[in-house]
Amino acid sequence: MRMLEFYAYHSPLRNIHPIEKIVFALIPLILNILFQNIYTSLFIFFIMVVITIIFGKIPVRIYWKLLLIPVTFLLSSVLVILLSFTESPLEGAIFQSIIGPVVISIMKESIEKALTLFSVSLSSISCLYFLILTTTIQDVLFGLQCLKVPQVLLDLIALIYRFIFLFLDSSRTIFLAQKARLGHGSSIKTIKSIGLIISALFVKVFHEMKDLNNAVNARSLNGYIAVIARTIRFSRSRWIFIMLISILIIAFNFTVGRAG
Amino acid sequence: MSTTIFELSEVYYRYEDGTEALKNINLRIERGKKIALLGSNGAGKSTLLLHLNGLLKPTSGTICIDGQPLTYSRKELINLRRRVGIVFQNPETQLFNGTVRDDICYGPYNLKLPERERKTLIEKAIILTDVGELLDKPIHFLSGGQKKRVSIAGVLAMDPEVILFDEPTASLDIYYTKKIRKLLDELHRDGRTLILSTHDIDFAYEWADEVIVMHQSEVLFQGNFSQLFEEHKDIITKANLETSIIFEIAQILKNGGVNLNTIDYRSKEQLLEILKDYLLKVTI
Amino acid sequence: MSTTIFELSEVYYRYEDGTEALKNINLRIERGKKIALLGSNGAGKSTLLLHLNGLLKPTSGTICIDGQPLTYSRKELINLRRRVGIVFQNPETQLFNGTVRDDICYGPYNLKLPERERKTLIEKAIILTDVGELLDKPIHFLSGGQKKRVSIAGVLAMDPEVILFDEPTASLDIYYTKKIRKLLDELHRDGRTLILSTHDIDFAYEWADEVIVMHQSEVLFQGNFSQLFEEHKDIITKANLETSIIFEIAQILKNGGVNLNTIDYRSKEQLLEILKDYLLKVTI
Amino acid sequence: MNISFKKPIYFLALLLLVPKPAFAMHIMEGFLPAEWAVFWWLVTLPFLIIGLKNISNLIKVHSETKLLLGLSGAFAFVLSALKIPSVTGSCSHPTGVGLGTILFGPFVMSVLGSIVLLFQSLLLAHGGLTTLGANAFSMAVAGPFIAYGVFKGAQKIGLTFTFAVFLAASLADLGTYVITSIQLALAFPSEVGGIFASFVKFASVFAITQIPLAIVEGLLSVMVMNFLVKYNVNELKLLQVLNKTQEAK
Repeated sequence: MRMLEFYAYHSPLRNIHPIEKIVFALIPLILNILFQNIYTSLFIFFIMVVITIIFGKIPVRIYWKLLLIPVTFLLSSVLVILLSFTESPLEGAIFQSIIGPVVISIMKESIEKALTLFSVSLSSISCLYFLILTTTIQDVLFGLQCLKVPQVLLDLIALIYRFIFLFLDSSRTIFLAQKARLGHGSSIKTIKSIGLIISALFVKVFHEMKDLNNAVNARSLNGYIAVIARTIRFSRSRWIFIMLISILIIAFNFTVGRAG
Repeated sequence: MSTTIFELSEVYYRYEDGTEALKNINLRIERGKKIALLGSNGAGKSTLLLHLNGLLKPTSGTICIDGQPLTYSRKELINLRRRVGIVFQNPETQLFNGTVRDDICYGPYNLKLPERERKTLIEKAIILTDVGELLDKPIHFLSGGQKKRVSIAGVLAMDPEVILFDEPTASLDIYYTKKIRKLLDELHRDGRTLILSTHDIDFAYEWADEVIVMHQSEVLFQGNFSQLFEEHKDIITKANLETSIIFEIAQILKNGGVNLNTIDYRSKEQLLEILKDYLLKVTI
Repeated sequence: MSTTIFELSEVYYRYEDGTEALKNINLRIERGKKIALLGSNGAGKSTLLLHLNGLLKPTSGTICIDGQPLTYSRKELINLRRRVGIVFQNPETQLFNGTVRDDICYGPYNLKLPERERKTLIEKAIILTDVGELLDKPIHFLSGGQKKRVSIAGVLAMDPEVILFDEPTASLDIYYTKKIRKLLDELHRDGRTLILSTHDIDFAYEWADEVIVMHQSEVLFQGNFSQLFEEHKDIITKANLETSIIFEIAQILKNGGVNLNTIDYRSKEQLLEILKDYLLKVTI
Repeated sequence: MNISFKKPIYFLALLLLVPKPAFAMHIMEGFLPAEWAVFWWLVTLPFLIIGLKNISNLIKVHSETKLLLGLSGAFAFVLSALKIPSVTGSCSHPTGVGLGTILFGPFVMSVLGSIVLLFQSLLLAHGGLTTLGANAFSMAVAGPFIAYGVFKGAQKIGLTFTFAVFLAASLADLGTYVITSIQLALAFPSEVGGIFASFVKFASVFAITQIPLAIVEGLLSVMVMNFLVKYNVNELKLLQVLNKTQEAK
């Protein structure tokens, strides 16, 4: 988690306007799930990976590791779609196997569907990774502010973001303190100890609230309102680049993609 | 303008559950002073500080600022919180806005200062606290000492004439403690009034012009350190304090007949130097 | 049994993101010593302590306890954590059970000791830390100093022979700091090995038999204070430390020709007494 | 053993081993076809809008409520990042939905839950942006309302507080996973047997980890609630005030 953030904060693309990056991630992402085309997806994947790695300066090894994380979920879900379970053999199955009363089969249509799904998903993830690895949460927040998201929502997102780390740190130290006193030997002990961590964190919510309230009021009078003091400008050339890439993807889809 | 900035008379503060956090506080605080607030944990130091910028309102009694009793109207509070900044003990909760820059800008933006003034103030705060390199970092990337400096920057950016510090050097290492001390000196040179609570008696003795001792919600003493250490040993015992070793050395030297008139009583380095010279002289 | 309890050789520890928290640590720690661990925030002190009771495992290098290299098997870890207790800096995170009693009992219950032994240990811990009156109070009703003592009681209740303290007196007032110091002396008198990280050089100098200096993930020095202060001024500068004022006074007295052979170099009170007498003598 | 027998065992083994429960709760980026992604966004939005309105009203009364909710949201996120051991030997995390709903009420929880999901996708790459609508519906809308309904219902028919908490938390967890399976089944009906067959497939894959997990989450929530009731009455009172104003709205 901190690793993703670390790359975002040190990204050479960090000072590009977040709206531009959000749009640059979202357009291919949306085209991707709209077209549902293996070739188009692979094309988008290629563009995103290249841009993230080369312009975003993400080490290939790290990117590869990140890709492997969702692949496990993806594989299991794709397998579920691939396999059909019936009581009697199916016609037109290209693979069939019987375990006890159940017939497991793979249909030709399923293979295509599964392959498409796999590539569309993986390619969508590359779009998400572009955004995550080049844009900090604080900049996403700045983007949301530009998009006129309600202030309450912005405030909540900002507060939650700020205090996630405080709570993560305390849960980590409590966990260590419990381990030091042998609180995580068996499953039951662990569950009990985790219950204690959760309770302690909840108590912390109220403890911190008192201090936070004072701190906020010492510097304002209307309660907390997120201040995002970032100044980034839009760039026309980048918008043209985004448009070109989008057109390229669409063109690819209706030529190479369809032909394939 | 008078030199008295705060005047508290018969201030009481009771929590909702009935415990008294301040009892009959009478204080007069002069402009431009460096004041140390001493006392055990739970003696009421933080509660007192929270009263000085209107975050808490006395249950009874009055607080005057520049001779005017506080009425706690909105306008007055905006003004008060701009004039009196507070640096809390725990920077974790004091820093509540995303990045260092966002946090420093929080006060000036919320107080709706005109843009040019805002910019100048923010820049000045950044330079004074030397946090220029941290500006784009999120708060949770910072070390404890860095957090402390950023939290001071956030207060300075509002250009307060009084700054209250709640244990500014607690759990800081020697390096950052020295940095904070230097910063305190600079802030005072700019003409600010500083009030600081601490458990570090040696530091308080070296730094402060005046000392306030609190114990069990009451103020036991207001005055200067030599009065406290020489004439009020009972208060030191009662409030669970100690005498500063620096003062003790100075006393011993003085009683031993060393002439200390020309030097700074409060400088550890100077005293040790004098002691060294003196001993060499007498033994030769 | 050998007198060496821990031996670390070429211990490295790297966080997942690649930053090195410990670099080539080589240490030998003797049984029954009082050891002060000095260094700036972020120097690696806490990480080192977490290695000594197996909460962190070195990325490379070995840690031997009683001459046996740790293999981090489950059984070994249980045994190790019973023998080596750790008191964390922030009692907030160390105390996670409902009441004081529940919290003190957490370790012994997890250890599955026979009931009689458990009871004896818990009672002993309660008496030593003097928390008998607090037993039925919920944790969040306690003051900071009380919390600290309870967190020590929770560790003591497992009867460890080594106790690691991460800045035990940080943000405590003078009253509780004195109480903790007294408790440390009692724990040592029972034959325990104590390792303590702190920023308070005067306290470390008065208290410790041995000092370990860390800086930027490395150990710069292990030895006694007079070696450190006399012969390794470069290390003190490099690690952003200071010389203890108590040591400085002793040095000045010695260089001034005062005979210090018969007294305790490390006692502030005694040194000031001697200084006083000496000055009176030479001036008369 | 002949070949036709070996392969299915291989596949079953894969099914057993592959699902990483940490992801089982959330549908990943790009997994839903466009029409379903939009559909779930549309279904979820009204709840979020009502939730936000509720929150705005609460804040008007007490401005510090915003801080409380911000801290609570961070609490909820960390809750969902805690690893707990599950029977299959792998680690999983609680959803915190049941506990959160009992503490903060269903509408507030739907907003907090959605923000938590946003952070999970941006900080951990769990779930995704196009699938955020669907994930928010299962975890931040359906879950809290199941928890709320079960909790109130159980108390009405006279079950003990402990049991009500247990049922609410474990059913909310279970419900979240059932809804996720339905969402996947709707988007990917089986070649044979259609939506229902597909649902059975998805549900049974995730059941292996989710059923024990739901029980663990129920137990955890009971522990925590009992702890809080015992030691933190004042804080809970403060929250109850929060809940009441919300119901009155």
